Amino acid sequence: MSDFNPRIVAFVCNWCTYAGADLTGTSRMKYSPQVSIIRFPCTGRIDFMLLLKAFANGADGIIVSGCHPNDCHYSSGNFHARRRWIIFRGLLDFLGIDVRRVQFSWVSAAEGAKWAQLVNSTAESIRQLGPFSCYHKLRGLGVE
Amino acid sequence: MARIGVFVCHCGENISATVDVLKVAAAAAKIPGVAHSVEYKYMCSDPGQQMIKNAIKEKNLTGVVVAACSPRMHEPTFRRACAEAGLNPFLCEMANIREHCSWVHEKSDATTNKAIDIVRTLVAKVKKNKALLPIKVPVTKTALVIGGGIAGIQASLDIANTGHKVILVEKEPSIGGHMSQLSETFPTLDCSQCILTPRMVEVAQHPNITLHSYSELESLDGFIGNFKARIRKKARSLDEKLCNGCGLCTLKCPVKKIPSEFDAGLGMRPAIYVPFPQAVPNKPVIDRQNCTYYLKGKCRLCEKVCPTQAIRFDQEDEIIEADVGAVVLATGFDIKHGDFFPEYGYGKFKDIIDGLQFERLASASGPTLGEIRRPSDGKIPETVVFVACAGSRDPAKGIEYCSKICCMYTAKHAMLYKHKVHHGRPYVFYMDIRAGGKMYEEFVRRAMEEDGVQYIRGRVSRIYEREGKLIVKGADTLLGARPMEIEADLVVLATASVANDGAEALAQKVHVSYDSYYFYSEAHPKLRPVETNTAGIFLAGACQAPKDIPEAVAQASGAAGKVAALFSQNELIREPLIAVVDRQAPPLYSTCVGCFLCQTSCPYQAIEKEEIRGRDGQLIKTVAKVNPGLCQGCGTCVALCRSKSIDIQGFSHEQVYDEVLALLNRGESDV
Amino acid sequence: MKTGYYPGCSLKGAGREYSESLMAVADILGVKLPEIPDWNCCGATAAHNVSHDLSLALPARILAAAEKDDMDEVLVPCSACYNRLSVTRHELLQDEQLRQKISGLIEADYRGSAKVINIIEWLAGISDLETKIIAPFAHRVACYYGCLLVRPAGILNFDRPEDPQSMDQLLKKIGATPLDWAFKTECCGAGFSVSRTDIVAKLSGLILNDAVSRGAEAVIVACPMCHLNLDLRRPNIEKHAGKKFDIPVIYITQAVGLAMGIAPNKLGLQRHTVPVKFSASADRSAARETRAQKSVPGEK
Amino acid sequence: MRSDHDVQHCRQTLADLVLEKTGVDVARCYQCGKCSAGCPLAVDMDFPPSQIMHLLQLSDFPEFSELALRSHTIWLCLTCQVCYARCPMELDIPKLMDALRAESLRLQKVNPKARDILAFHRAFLDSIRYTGRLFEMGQVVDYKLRSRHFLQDLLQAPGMFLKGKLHFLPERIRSRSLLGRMFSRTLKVKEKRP
Repeated sequence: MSDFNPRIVAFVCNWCTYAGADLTGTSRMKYSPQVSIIRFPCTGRIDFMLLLKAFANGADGIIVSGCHPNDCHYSSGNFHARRRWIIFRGLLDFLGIDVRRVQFSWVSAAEGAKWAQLVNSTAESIRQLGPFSCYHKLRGLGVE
Repeated sequence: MARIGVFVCHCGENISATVDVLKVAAAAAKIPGVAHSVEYKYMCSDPGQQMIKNAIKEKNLTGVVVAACSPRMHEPTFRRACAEAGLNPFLCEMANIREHCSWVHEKSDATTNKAIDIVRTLVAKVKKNKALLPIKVPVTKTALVIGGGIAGIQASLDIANTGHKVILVEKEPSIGGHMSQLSETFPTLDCSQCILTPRMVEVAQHPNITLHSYSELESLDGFIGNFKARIRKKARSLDEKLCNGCGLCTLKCPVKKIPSEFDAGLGMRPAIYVPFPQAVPNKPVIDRQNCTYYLKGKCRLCEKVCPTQAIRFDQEDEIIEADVGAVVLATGFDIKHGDFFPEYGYGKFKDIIDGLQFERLASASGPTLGEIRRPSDGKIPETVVFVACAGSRDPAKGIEYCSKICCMYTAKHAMLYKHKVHHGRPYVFYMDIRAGGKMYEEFVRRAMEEDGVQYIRGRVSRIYEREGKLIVKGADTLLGARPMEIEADLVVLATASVANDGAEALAQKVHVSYDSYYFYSEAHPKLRPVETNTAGIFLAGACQAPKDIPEAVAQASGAAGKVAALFSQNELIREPLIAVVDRQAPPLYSTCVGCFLCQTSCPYQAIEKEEIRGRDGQLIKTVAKVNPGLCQGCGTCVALCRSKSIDIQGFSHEQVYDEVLALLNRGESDV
Repeated sequence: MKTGYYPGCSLKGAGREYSESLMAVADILGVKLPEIPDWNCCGATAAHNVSHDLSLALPARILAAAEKDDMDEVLVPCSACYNRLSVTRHELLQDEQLRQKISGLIEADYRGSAKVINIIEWLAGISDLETKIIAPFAHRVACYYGCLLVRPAGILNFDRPEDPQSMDQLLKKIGATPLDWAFKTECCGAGFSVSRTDIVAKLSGLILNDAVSRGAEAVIVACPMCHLNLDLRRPNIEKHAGKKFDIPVIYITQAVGLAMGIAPNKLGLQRHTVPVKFSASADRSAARETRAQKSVPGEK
Repeated sequence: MRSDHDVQHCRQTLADLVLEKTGVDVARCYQCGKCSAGCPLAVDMDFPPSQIMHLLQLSDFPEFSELALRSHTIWLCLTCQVCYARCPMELDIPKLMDALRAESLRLQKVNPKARDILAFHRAFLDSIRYTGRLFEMGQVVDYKLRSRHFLQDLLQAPGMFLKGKLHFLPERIRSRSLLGRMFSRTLKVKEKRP
């Protein structure tokens, strides 16, 4: 399993976590390159179908991260995201996706270190879980 | 067919040190739809930007991806460059291969491949970008100021002096607020009325200010630049145009024993009254709860004596509608009253009064004409105990915060008392003295050193009455917390400053957020102290938190500045990254089914109902419509929409789905 | 609805007239007050001064016994006992672990079903009390609540800790004129009546002084400890204060008893150190007078 | 509220102990002095309540926790609850005093001035321990033996007796053995008599 490099997609909000990840960069902290970021205005915008899409297209793990509760740039978007996530978790289970493959978190614009740590710990736990091959088989079957 | 240009930046060594930029540029060139791909040392430099501009023209590109630093850094720069080359700025995206790649990973193929992934992702996105035009919203250049205290007055005058119209709404019969009740003001001890009343008159006479006193906001709809306000003008029972303010009616009114609000209950007023002599407007109002005519159906004495026949018993409330572009909330504060201090007997013993009552006692225009006489028997008190933090910093009483103004006005009260009663003995029980402010500490020192005010460091445990004296049981924590008793003739409690009764209701009317104490919340505690979370609504004075006069005035001028800035252009120009509801040709019109789930999720009340009607005018369907003036582009509605009928420009379904696919599906572009 | 009775040690000894008067009143009201079988001392101040667990175990055992005898509520006239029992019930219902621990100590499962009520709650709960009043207790009285009846308010939530009113209301019912005075809830020295008589003399002196200076004819108490300190300790008080106080200290049940026309000796008034001059008969006339001129100073 | 982190990283102070036993967090006390101002016995105390609180706040200095444990105050406290009723921070000082008394006993640091008070409490408890109820006569005698105040109250005793307030024989309850067990389980620690 050691040579396995998981592909992890991070769905982050523009105001807190994206800025936080920028800070990780400006403070030159290193983290595992398996994670790529996709930018959204707010976690409230993140449509969880996207997560399934990502899995179906070869993602082994996913990070969803936004502003801390009550810090949302749009005052309540992250609460909607959190509520939706709670429901979505049940759906994941139903779809046979190990909930541990999705990491939901809050990273503020000031938490560059937390971002690095989040990425590394997620990468590590996904490495433990191994490649999400069963779902990758869906690719090209028209289900994505 | 898309013709995308990719511009890879070395950022000096910042990117090229760990990412093989040549490889990235080469790989990008192979991505379907990429018509041009180059790398350069400094893309953000003039030659770099020129490079992009030329490419746009020569290769007539339909989209640009700059693979460099974070969009939070240079997106505006490159979008401007594109615009200058005639490409719609919203067709330019940035691939962040510095903060999110070169800086956080070691030099390796993996790092370079990640950079390529990022570029591919953004290329996929930009292919689906649409040319967008900035949103323009017209601005109604009239401001609504709610609250006619010193903050409201200052804001109104400042806005009016920039040449814009102001509507000032005050719920009391006169403007002036709490400041008009004060005797002197710290730290200068100049008379409150002397500095305030000229401002009040200025408001009354200013050509740009329309004053609605004895009025309240009924409702507020609309959005920044385009609010619609409905104002309830409460019935004064008086024709203001006819009334010349002679005051004969107030003299003749048979009902005389009503506790005066202005004198904090220490003085009396008639049923038809002007709150105080310098009131603006100087027109009486009939207090219908206490007027004999309204209670018993006869009297009408005021009507008989009125030389101009201005009394109107049958007058009704009037609703005034006004279009305004901005709102300033300046509703001020109140102090805590009532039976919340049983151990002090506040509200039980006549000679235990609060700060505002002391102001009236000390005021030359007050019920005692400025002589300090205690309410119970009118005697001049020989010993006065002032209790600071009466309710403030007291979780047990439900108020954890510091009321901020008490330390200063208590020192002032003790001083004024000493100035008026030279042989008097003023004692102040305090916990800490918070005198941060220009000349404030000096002022408190003066009270101690020059006026001999005795400060005792400790909180009073109990006050009870014995043979006409008030026994104050305290302790001095600087003397081993030794308990002590003072036989006082008068006790003044610096009761906590709290938000006004109506604060919550008003906040809900105008959709601004407030804290657990009903003080209004600023948009950012440090950087946006006068804005609220609702665009176009600003804060001034103690409705946001306890404040003294200088602070309230400063914030009022700040709010006025914000309003002036808003009114400086005819149209508001905003980034078009907002939600839009799908529209189709008849007979479908829209895929929206009108469930309005989006409406429930929108934090900005930006989603409206639109009725689609046929030529015959009969309703075909009701669908959602986004108000471009209000939408801030968070996209919560987008993720929530069941029929995917609402989408957000700049982060559309097409764009983000393609990003995901592109990121995960390495094509032949991979190395 | 079964109401049990917990007299507590004092009401069997130094405060026996409290119990006697209560019983006399209960007779007239036709209420039965069965004692909790084989009850023990609540531990009073001594226990919680020495061991927290013991201070909980002793009352817990009492309440458990009451529950075993399926009593729905327990009348506890002594404020000290009332306080200990209430606090124990509160603490054990708050903390399951503690409840089990203490249940172990008392070798019985304490559930907390039996409610603890004080004398004022009990009297106020009696609907036809007024109808039994034949000789209104027409005197100006200072109702002395002491500490333990109202504090800690959070746990007892019976009356507000500052300037409480419940006893005053009750005294109004029986024809008395409660005065507004300052020492309603000041401490009398409580558990120090034997060990630190000097302190008791000082504190109790202040209380009597305020009551007398406001023209009270009697101090009404609901606690044998307060009574002990204010009545039995009168010589010490007077010695300490350097002046005489002849104001009597009467249990609330004695006042009610007198108003019901019960003979003073049946209410144990003869047991007081400070002689009590009121008697049911004398009151009848006094009552008439006050009905005639109905404005007594201090009346609200 | 002091965080667990702090507690585990520094050795347990008296303040930590109080927090653990009573849930009263002395860090919340901001020394307003309202408790001392209202305490009926503050004048008789070596440290009024607010100062006890401050001693605890500084109790990682051994000399200060020592002062608190050896103070006369903790034994003078009447548990009249005035401090608690009026504390703006709603700190249960009486409960805290109980905890300090227990600790003071355990470490045998009882203030000599508290001798009589403690003697009385012991006499009281012993009386219940063996009879189940308070036997005032017996207790008073026992107390006098411990405190050696033989003459105090002699004037009152006969009067009380005549008024039928003192009995010469104690009431005994049936479940005395249980009480005996309850006592021995809760009062394990053997302290020297003051």
